[in-house]
Amino acid sequence: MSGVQGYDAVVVGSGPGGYVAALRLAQLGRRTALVERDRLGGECTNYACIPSKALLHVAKIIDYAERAAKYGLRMRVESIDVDALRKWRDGVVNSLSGGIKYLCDNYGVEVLQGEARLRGGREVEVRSSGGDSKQLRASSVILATGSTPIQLRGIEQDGELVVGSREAMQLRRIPGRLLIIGGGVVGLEAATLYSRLGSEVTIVEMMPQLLPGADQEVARYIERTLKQRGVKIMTNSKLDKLEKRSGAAVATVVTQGGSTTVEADEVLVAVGRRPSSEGLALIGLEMDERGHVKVDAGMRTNVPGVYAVGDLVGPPYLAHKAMKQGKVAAENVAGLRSEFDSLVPSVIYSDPEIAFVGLTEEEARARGQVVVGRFPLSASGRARTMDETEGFVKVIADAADGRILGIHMVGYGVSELAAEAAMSMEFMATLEDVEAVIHPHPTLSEALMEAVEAARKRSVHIFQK
Amino acid sequence: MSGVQGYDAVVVGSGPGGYVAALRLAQLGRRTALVERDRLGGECTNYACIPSKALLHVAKIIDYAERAAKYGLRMRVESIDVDALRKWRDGVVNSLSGGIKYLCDNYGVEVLQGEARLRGGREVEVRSSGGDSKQLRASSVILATGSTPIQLRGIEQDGELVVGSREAMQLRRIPGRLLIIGGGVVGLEAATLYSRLGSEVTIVEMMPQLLPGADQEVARYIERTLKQRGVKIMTNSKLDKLEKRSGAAVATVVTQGGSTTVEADEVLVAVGRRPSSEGLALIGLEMDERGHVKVDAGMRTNVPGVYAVGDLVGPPYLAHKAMKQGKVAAENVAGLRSEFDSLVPSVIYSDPEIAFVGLTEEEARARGQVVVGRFPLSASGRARTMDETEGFVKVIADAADGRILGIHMVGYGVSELAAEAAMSMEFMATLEDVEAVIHPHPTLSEALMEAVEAARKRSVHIFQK
Amino acid sequence: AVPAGTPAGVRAMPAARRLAKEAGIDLGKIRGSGPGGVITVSDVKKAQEERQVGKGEAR
Ligand SMILES: Cc1cc2nc3c(=O)[nH]c(=O)nc-3n(C[C@H](O)[C@H](O)[C@H](O)COP(=O)(O)OP(=O)(O)OC[C@H]3O[C@@H](n4cnc5c(N)ncnc54)[C@H](O)[C@@H]3O)c2cc1C
Ligand SMILES: Cc1cc2nc3c(=O)[nH]c(=O)nc-3n(C[C@H](O)[C@H](O)[C@H](O)COP(=O)(O)OP(=O)(O)OC[C@H]3O[C@@H](n4cnc5c(N)ncnc54)[C@H](O)[C@@H]3O)c2cc1C
Repeated sequence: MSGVQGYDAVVVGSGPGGYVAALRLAQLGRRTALVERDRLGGECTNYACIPSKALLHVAKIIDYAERAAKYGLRMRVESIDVDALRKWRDGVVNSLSGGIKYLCDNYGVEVLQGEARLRGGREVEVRSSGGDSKQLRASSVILATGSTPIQLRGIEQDGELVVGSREAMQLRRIPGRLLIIGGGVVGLEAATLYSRLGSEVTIVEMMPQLLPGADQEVARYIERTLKQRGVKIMTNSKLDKLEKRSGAAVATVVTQGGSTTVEADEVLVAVGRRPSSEGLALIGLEMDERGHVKVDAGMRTNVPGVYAVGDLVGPPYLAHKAMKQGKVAAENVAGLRSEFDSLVPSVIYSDPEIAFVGLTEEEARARGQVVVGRFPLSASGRARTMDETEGFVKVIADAADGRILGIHMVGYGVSELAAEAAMSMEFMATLEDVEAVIHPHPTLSEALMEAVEAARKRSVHIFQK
Repeated sequence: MSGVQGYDAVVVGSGPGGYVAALRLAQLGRRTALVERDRLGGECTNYACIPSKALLHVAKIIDYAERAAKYGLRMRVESIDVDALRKWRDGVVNSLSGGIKYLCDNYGVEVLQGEARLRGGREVEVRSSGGDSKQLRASSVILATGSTPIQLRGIEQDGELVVGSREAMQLRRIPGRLLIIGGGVVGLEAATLYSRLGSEVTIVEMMPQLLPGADQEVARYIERTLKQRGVKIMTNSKLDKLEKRSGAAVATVVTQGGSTTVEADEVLVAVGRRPSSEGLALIGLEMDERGHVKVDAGMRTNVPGVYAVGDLVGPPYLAHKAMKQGKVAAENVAGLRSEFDSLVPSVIYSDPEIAFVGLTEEEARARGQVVVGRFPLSASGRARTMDETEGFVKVIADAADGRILGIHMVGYGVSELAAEAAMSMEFMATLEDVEAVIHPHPTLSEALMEAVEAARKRSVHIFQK
Repeated sequence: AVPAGTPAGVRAMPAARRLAKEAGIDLGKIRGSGPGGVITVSDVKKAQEERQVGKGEAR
């Protein structure tokens, strides 16, 4: 065992929350260590956000190709070389994980490989896989240990027949029939990906709608669209039993009507995640009943000098939320005043994509009088030129003063409209403010402006009485 | 000849300026006639914005396919059926032009087919192609006659060997060698399109940079990228002579070094446009030396009751500018107070795309102390997952107060970031304001936020000393 | 283009600029409640109301 090493700050976990915190600390001149037991970049870069989007991009190219005859392109997808696809995917992941290493090296963040264990407030033990351990001492500790998938009781994940999101996004193979338990973000992205790659996909969701918590109109729209594309969707349904029979899985699903069996060559369990907070109670950290570490707006826990960010501190489980919180924590550690008080937009890379920010229509109506504007992408010139006319943009505003309360979108490319939606709300914009912004033609972003005009009953590109 | 018909307003020209003005007038309860001699939707919908983007989308699919082997997709473009492509293109154009007809019918705008001639302030004669004519009288007239391409002196456009943008975007054929005179927006989009379709493309531009007037760094970047893709680019060069020799064109181009000849199977003349204002002086309209009708912020000309909008009133020649001006004119005609005072973002659908708003770096530096932040798309996770890492986002801000002065972008998908860029400037945002907006991960829009952070020397995703 | 007519150093949202111009209110005299002190349309409305109240009291 080597001697105790001192730092201004030790960051535990190198996902978007942790690596961003460490880099910001170094930018602010703090001597910083970043501890990671697995790969730099955390869940997001290595197993989640990035590989899923890389694979979905390729899946989209297959879609373009399959529709290309319509445009006079005689083109065929002769085969999919899963090994080559996985290799490209790996290249993308490795280059981004390597990029984080490059940034740490250049900014002077010390990266320590190993499992961190907190021993009292600001002492951290790091145990490498080789077995040797290091003691670190720091004025401040930022915890960014992220989350892990929730396992279904009684359902063993063998990583072969029954898998989690990591295996699904590793693309070990393309199963003939894929059963997805859980119709949330991960389930929808996996359904989009594997159905494009040729799998027969079934989604089983316990709640009455896909994406529980999302705007109902959006959820219904994506359900209908996925069904049209051949994805089977069972809402109000629950996996009751999973048996293995000659290499296949036989699932018993309890629906409202009764009970059915679904056979599958692979089962993806995507029923949510929980915070990786085991052992943290030992140092006296306060947590909520689901195990999230409690923090204030400055990302401070109840233990002085200990901060926490990212999935660990609660929903939404999103990378950009973790990054922002990482910056806030780092700035506070460095003695600046910083608070986490921004709106968090959501983005889902199903096809069509989904993006939203602010209140759902249901939430907004429950709070008071609202006006709602909708613009269908079938009326968008840009969408037509790309043959991507599914979906809509919906804007919800306060009926009294026009303040925008929520923006909900389904459609090709709406992920890139989410930042503008978030900006409008962050600026407390009214409908009139957004209408004043000239949106270039032809772009999908015009649909956001048109929905804003529609809420004022003055979109000229749809007929409104 | 029928009797005189009376309207609250007559709109001349049904491009984005005119049809939007007419629809807004009808929304405001005004009895409105819209006169068009050609197709509803004007240049933009029928011959410019829309067909070019539809064709460019298909060209992009070819690009995806050609690179797909890298991702394990064995796919081949066996052939391009130009007739089928043109037919699809026509379908897109017709559906959008038809959509404008639908909107006019439903909102109660009377569409009159024919050539309008102003006879005194508010009397308009409409002569149909059949030869019969109608007299209209209106309280107000909105002129939206658009623009026409500038012809090169001494170069005859036969529509076969030597063509303009309309023919180019009709895609009559894919020439083996295409010579483009003019490296502006139309030239760059045509170069992107035809080089993807297989033509050998040469651009001749008189000025020292492509896209004269655009930010130099952006212009240099797109020049380099197009060259890497095999497009020949001659700047500081002028077409001197064009001869036809056995079905091909032989162009003599005077460069700084001397004189060269370029052979081509088609020559596209894209050297700019001029306002369609012939005959308007007759009714006493004031114009600038280039023939643009002079207007105030309410789009009023010097002749009472006569308004003008769109390309007719001057640059930038952009559809969204025309639309906004159309709304402003209509609102003023209807007695509301409305002014055209918004920033106009530019979008160019080359590959990579270009988008910008506000001052160029050169303009901003000439006015005072600025800070500049740049973020390369090679450092964007989203760009990596799409294998589209060319380009950058550049943000220019006032050094004193952080107010954003200009945003310039080159890269895949940046057209959809332009609205956010415009919004930030329209909302008078500082760097700090934009940084406070959470940009979802992984999206290209993050690059805009990172460039903003870079201007403050605190992007964590690039190394800044 | 943006803030022609807006006093130097003053930042205001588009709807706020329009209303201030129509109502003849000097944006330089309003404190903004938006991010970083940006003046929102409700700030201008409030100033408008205060001005009316002020006038009433003066009478
Ligand atoms: C399939 C999938 C797709 C997703 N796609 C998106 C998306 O597109 N956009 C988006 O915003 N979000 C997405 N998410 C969510 C996103 O991945 C998380 O919100 C994000 O990773 C949370 O970041 P974090 O920093 O809190 O933790 P994580 O990324 O979970 O990183 C935590 C890190 O801490 C390490 N660690 C934990 N304990 C210790 C310890 N004791 N010692 C050392 N190291 C430790 C772990 O090894 C891990 O690397 C997706 C999630 C999944 C599952
Ligand atoms: C190849 C190309 C691509 C372009 N791409 C884009 C783009 O992607 N985005 C963008 O913003 N801009 C683009 N533009 C520019 C855009 O087309 C123009 O800015 C826009 O069309 C101007 O609109 P307007 O309403 O002023 O006039 P126009 O669209 O030019 O319409 C004028 C109409 O008036 C009619 N007219 C004229 N005189 C009379 C008369 N006397 N009687 C009856 N009718 C009359 C004409 O027939 C015409 O239909 C592009 C231009 C070109 C050439």
